[in-house]
Amino acid sequence: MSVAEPATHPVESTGFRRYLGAVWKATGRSPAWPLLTLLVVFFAFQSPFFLSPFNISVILGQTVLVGMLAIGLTPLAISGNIDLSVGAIAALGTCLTVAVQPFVGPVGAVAVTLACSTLCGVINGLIVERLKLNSIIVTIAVGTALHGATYLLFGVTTKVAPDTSFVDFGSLKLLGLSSSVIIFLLLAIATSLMLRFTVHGVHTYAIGGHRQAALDAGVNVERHVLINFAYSGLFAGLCGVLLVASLGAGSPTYAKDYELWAIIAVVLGGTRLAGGAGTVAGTVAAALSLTVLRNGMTLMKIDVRWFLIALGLSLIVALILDRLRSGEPDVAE
Amino acid sequence: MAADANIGDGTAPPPILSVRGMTKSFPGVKALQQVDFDVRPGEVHALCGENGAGKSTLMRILAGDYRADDGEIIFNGAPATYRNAREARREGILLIHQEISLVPEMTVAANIFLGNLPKRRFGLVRHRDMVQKARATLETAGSEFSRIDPRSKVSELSFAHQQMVEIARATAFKSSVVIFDEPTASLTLSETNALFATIARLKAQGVAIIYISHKMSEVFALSDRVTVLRDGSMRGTLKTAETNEQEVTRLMIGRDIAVAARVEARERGSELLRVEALESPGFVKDVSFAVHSGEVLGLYGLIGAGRTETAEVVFGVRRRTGGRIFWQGREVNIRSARDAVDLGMGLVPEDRKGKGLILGLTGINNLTMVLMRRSGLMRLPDRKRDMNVYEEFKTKLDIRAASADTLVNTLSGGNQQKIALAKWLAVNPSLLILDEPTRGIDVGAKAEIHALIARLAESGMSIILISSEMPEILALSTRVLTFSEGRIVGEFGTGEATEERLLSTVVGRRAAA
Amino acid sequence: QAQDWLEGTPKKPISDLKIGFSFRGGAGGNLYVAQYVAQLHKMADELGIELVIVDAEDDPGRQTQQLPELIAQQPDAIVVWALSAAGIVPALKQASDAGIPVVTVVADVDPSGQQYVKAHAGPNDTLQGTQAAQALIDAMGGKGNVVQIMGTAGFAPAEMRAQAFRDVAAKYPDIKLLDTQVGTWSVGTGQSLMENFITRFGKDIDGVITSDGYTGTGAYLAVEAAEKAGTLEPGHVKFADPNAVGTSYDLVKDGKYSATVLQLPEADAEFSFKIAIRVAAGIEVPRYSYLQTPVATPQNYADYPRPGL
Amino acid sequence: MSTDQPGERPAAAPLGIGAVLVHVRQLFWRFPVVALLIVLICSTAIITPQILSLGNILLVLRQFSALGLMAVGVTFVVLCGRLDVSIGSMASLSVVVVIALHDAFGPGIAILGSLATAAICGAINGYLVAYLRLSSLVTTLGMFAALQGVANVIGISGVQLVKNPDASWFAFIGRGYILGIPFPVWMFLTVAATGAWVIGATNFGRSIRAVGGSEKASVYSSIDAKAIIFWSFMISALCTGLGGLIIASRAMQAQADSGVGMEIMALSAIFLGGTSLGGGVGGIGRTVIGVIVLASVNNTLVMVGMPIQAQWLVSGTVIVLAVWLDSIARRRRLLA
Ligand SMILES: Nc1ncnc2c1ncn2[C@@H]1O[C@H](COP(=O)(O)OP(=O)(O)OP(=O)(O)O)[C@@H](O)[C@H]1O
Ligand SMILES: Nc1ncnc2c1ncn2[C@@H]1O[C@H](COP(=O)(O)OP(=O)(O)OP(=O)(O)O)[C@@H](O)[C@H]1O
Ligand SMILES: [Mg+2]
Ligand SMILES: [Mg+2]
Repeated sequence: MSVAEPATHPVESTGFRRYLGAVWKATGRSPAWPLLTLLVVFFAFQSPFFLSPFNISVILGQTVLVGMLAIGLTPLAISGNIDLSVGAIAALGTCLTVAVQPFVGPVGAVAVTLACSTLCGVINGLIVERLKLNSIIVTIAVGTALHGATYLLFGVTTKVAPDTSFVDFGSLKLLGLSSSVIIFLLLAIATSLMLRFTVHGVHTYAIGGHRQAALDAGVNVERHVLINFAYSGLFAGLCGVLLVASLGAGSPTYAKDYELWAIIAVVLGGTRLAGGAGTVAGTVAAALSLTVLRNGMTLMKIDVRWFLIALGLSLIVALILDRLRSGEPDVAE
Repeated sequence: MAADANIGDGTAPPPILSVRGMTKSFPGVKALQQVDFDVRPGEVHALCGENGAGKSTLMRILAGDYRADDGEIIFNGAPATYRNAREARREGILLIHQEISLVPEMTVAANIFLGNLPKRRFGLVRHRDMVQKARATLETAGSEFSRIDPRSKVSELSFAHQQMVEIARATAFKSSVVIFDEPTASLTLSETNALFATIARLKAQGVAIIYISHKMSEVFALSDRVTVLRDGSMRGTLKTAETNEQEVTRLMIGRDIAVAARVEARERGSELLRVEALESPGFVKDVSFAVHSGEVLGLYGLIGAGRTETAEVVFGVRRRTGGRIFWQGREVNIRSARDAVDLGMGLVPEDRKGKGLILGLTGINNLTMVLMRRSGLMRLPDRKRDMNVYEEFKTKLDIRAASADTLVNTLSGGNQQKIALAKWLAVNPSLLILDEPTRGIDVGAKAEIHALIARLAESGMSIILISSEMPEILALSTRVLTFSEGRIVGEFGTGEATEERLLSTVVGRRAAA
Repeated sequence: QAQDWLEGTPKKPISDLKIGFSFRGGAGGNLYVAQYVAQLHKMADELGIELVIVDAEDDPGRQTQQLPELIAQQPDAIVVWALSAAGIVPALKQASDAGIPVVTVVADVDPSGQQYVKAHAGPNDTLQGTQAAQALIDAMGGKGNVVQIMGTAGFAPAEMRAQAFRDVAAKYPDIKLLDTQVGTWSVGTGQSLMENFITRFGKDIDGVITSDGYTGTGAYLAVEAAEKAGTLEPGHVKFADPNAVGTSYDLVKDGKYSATVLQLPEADAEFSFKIAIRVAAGIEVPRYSYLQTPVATPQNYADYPRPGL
Repeated sequence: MSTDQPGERPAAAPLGIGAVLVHVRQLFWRFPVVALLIVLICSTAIITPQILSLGNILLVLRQFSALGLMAVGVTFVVLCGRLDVSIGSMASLSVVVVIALHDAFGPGIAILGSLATAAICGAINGYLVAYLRLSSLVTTLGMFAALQGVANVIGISGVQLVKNPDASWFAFIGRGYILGIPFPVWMFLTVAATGAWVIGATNFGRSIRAVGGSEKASVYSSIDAKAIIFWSFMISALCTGLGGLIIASRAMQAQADSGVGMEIMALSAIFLGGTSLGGGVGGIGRTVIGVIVLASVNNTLVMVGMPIQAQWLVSGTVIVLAVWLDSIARRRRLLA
């Protein structure tokens, strides 16, 4: 009933609740963890094959692409912005990687791609911050424009990578995990550390939490937001490169709707739309639960038509669990 | 208190920061016109003026928040080069804002050092150092401050404690000019003294201090010089030692203020509200009291006493875990502010920014917000009636706003408070709960509001007055309850209540606890 | 019962076969895909074949990463309905490295991947495009202005069918392609794009070629409305599409629509799956087998079933 | 407009021209987005004059009336400081439902059924967001997935088309005309007008802005914030239902992906109009402008026969430009 429950009182908590609270903190305050746990337990009982090392590596492998975008988006979202153009940037990335490889070689191609995608991020950031515009509409529009530009630059037909160096790299395996999975995990950890332990990270939380306060405190808001936009652009580029590593080709049609899945992962991961709260761990857990759900249903031979419904319901159930545990929020969003 | 007033007289070092012909206007308002102002190292320069006089604006210009339309800032003898708050800060000019400006979801420590976090190579933050430094800062700031845990989230702190964190920032940085914009608005005696000690320390270090307050006692206790603004233009700068409250007040509002209103004792009317054994998780424990029609029940207490919470529970906006509420003898179950309003209660909350006003809306919209409930949701709002209501209170409370349709967040702090008050007076409830009603209101307006409260009481309205200002409580209450740690620790009828007695109950209690 | 269509002796009983199927997905929205997959299930059940399906949900990236799931289960053959002709190649390589024969269906793969593919079976988009183009141009008497509405941008079938029309039209000097716009395989967009064409070219339009029956139906609805409104003269504009759906078939039946090429999901699925089974059973099959796609015209429509699309 | 056809301007005294220019500039800064639109249209009209024909204008309005309806509905939610991204799937669902019911139960029941479906979805959204206080973005994302799933299931298994469209009056909704103006356009404009009135003139509208501005403060002011939020989601859903009816009745058959992407377009229209998340500025009028701009940009580019990829490039750029101009204009107005 009372919305006005201010966080002034650490609510009297019984032993068990406090225990739950501790577990909670450990999981980075994200609804994704309970969901992930539930799904894993459920499917583990449903299919013996589910927890096999192979299947786990498959799940990880399928998490990487969208997961990469989601990680890149997390700092940006925490600082109170959103980038819906990452899918388009990734698609552009695949085309670039393939197109420039003949001239600058594989490594050069990656460098060029990452540079360009970062630039796209910076452009988004400049438009949003300098012109003080709503990031949702701006990045939707920029995404549309980029998508068109990619088609015009590289044509509709899929470009095959001239040699297989990317694919070879993609299929490289270290301790049972494919190279892209390892890169993904490393970058996730790096991002999480960045958010927790660097000045940029702390300022990112501050900006999302109370922009004016950050300004008053003399934080260079514009710069930090710009960095976060660049960061999400960079990761979109990485996603593009990894796509090429698994597809051996580039096309404007790749990474379609990835931004949507990435956003789902970010918010399900516990990052607040308004900014100021969120963790990479949560994002990763959320991205994982999306793949686990899909993979598990495939293993159970459930008609894929039910996947969307299951996904939607589990999203909402996760939120409700979250609410039951953490009680009514002081601010809704 | 503040034994070290009037230091730094006599030998006057050159001003470290000064402005000439400062002019600034906002849509519809000339906030500043041709203002000259300066402050010297090691001096406390007080700035006085009515609500909307332009004090905060001037300070925000000094701190780089706003750009002046005209006029120059001279810092360290040269025209100032900083272009925004960040650069000003780097130059050593620090503004402690009137409205709390902290990041709720971050720790006290992080908030204190936000803007220049202690870091090592690769831009890594020294979290442990930060917490230690923060604790040190708070401890040097005084015992009251040191009760705040640097690792706790700001959102978990009381309004008052948040204000104190804001203040603690002043000592955390190496600054040459520190500006306090109404720092004591939500502080009670003890914290105020802690603040004064802090200011004295800064002053001793040769820091130049600009101090904005509506409390004359503070101005005269602290400052070496006083500058008075009125409607955005200078009314003069005086040596504090050579002037007195009357003179300053006259400069501020152009007349002497009405003699402080008093609510005279009279036999109470019938019982209106009675609460029994009220409980709310955290800070309201077994609270029972009754309010009779036409009486002003004062609630006095130290920070975290739980008065605000008690009020919120009664008003139905905070969870009630125990106790019963009776309205005109009948037991009622108040589940939301709507229930309370329908019974005829009103609450002017302590936290005007968060709970009292909708900053993004216009003054008239805010003022008629509760009136709206009287007519149905699908009813067309009656602009003409609203306008009349607005005009009525604009004159009654002397609200200074460019127009009825100016956004509230562009109003000066005091004028915001007046709107928050008017919004409830407009529905003329039979019980009005006022939580720190004169916070941030200038002396003139304060006198008017006191008079108004008195009038309302005369007219038979019951009032619960929560205030941390002893004089206010003593002058206006027909009965006083003292709170401590969420409990009622004392009751005083008219005449019985004196400063010493009230304090002894609350302080004695705290010492015991 | 004897399966004479095997044209050979299986290396092991059909009912012991295990076949993996990786398809483009979209079974959610897309009826063709849905009915295709349903048919596979039906046949698999009848023949007692174990069918393992992974669904790429319109995402080439996912499809490549799903193939290992199939490979790991060691089927006798893997059937691939590729989303990206080139993007699927590395995955196909993995399959053939694992010694599992691959049969591509519906969409052929990039030349760079041919060496990993045992057989391709399915409709021939270029052929169907040509059939439709020919039918339309004949109906127009070999001359006139045509507007073209393609399927979703960047999808191979859409591109191939559109190209096929241009190639045929090139042979007819009096056929002029006024403009091409890109739709989304849907009645709605077909309708709106056609409305735009009508406002733009008005009576100049003599024929409409689309990438499929949905878009075609939409285009027809727009024209019909314009005819009612008097903007166009009734019955003048001719229609044909390379991929029939129920409604375009009905239009043919009512003589309002010149031709629609019958690419029926059930037939397609059955045809291709039989090839796949033969491959799985170790029976030699031709490298390419194309599904017969008859052209339904107002004269002969009755010979063919109405598409369930 | 005189900027666009300088030829038409009568040769006047320099002072006169100066005055005109000043006037034009003022006009431009009052409605910069509209001005931008006019420039765009007029310049393309040189290539394709038909763009300015009444027929085409009505055509554009009709093609985008479904989107317009939905955008108007979502505006309520956005003004409450929430988001609703489930409307695309919701539209797909109501299309599928109305067609599936049509032949069996007749148009009336079908329409009611479809609107009821939408209402239920809206109630679920509203309940979850307002009363369980879940994040609106995640909640409606969940509904977005779930509803599309349901639409697919029904769409695949259910009836996909109306046997003889011309026999049913349901066709009128999408194809009919009143006074030479398409019925969908009437629906759009009526709903938009009503919406504008509710937002602008009623206490409900004021409460929405209040809740958007500060939920806590509005609760302290005895506004039933939860109910307000709940009902704005209901409104958004019902408008979406109406939009679905139009889409269905245009084609008289059901494709389960009919609504895909419309949530993004609706949000684009809203933000393009200049409405900001959380009340403050904005309203239905701005949304209508946003929709019209989106619509005409799209139409114009198609009409000049631009390939779709180029259309994307251009429309994306134009939108950024429009949003930028609008924000500048608003700042200027604040200072004026
Ligand atoms: N951002 C703004 N936009 C428009 N008007 C403003 C803005 N900030 C201040 N004003 C106006 O300028 C005048 C001075 O405001 P200011 O906050 O400086 O008053 P003040 O002296 O601080 O009053 P108080 O003692 O109540 O804080 C007021 O009329 C206020 O309405
Ligand atoms: N030392 C403290 N540690 C943590 N929280 C505190 C402390 N002191 C106060 N609070 C919180 O702040 C809440 C309200 O602070 P505030 O100063 O408004 O108290 P209050 O009861 O409103 O006092 P007042 O009596 O001044 O209204 C308290 O009820 C409590 O929840
Ligand atoms: Mg002020
Ligand atoms: Mg209080």
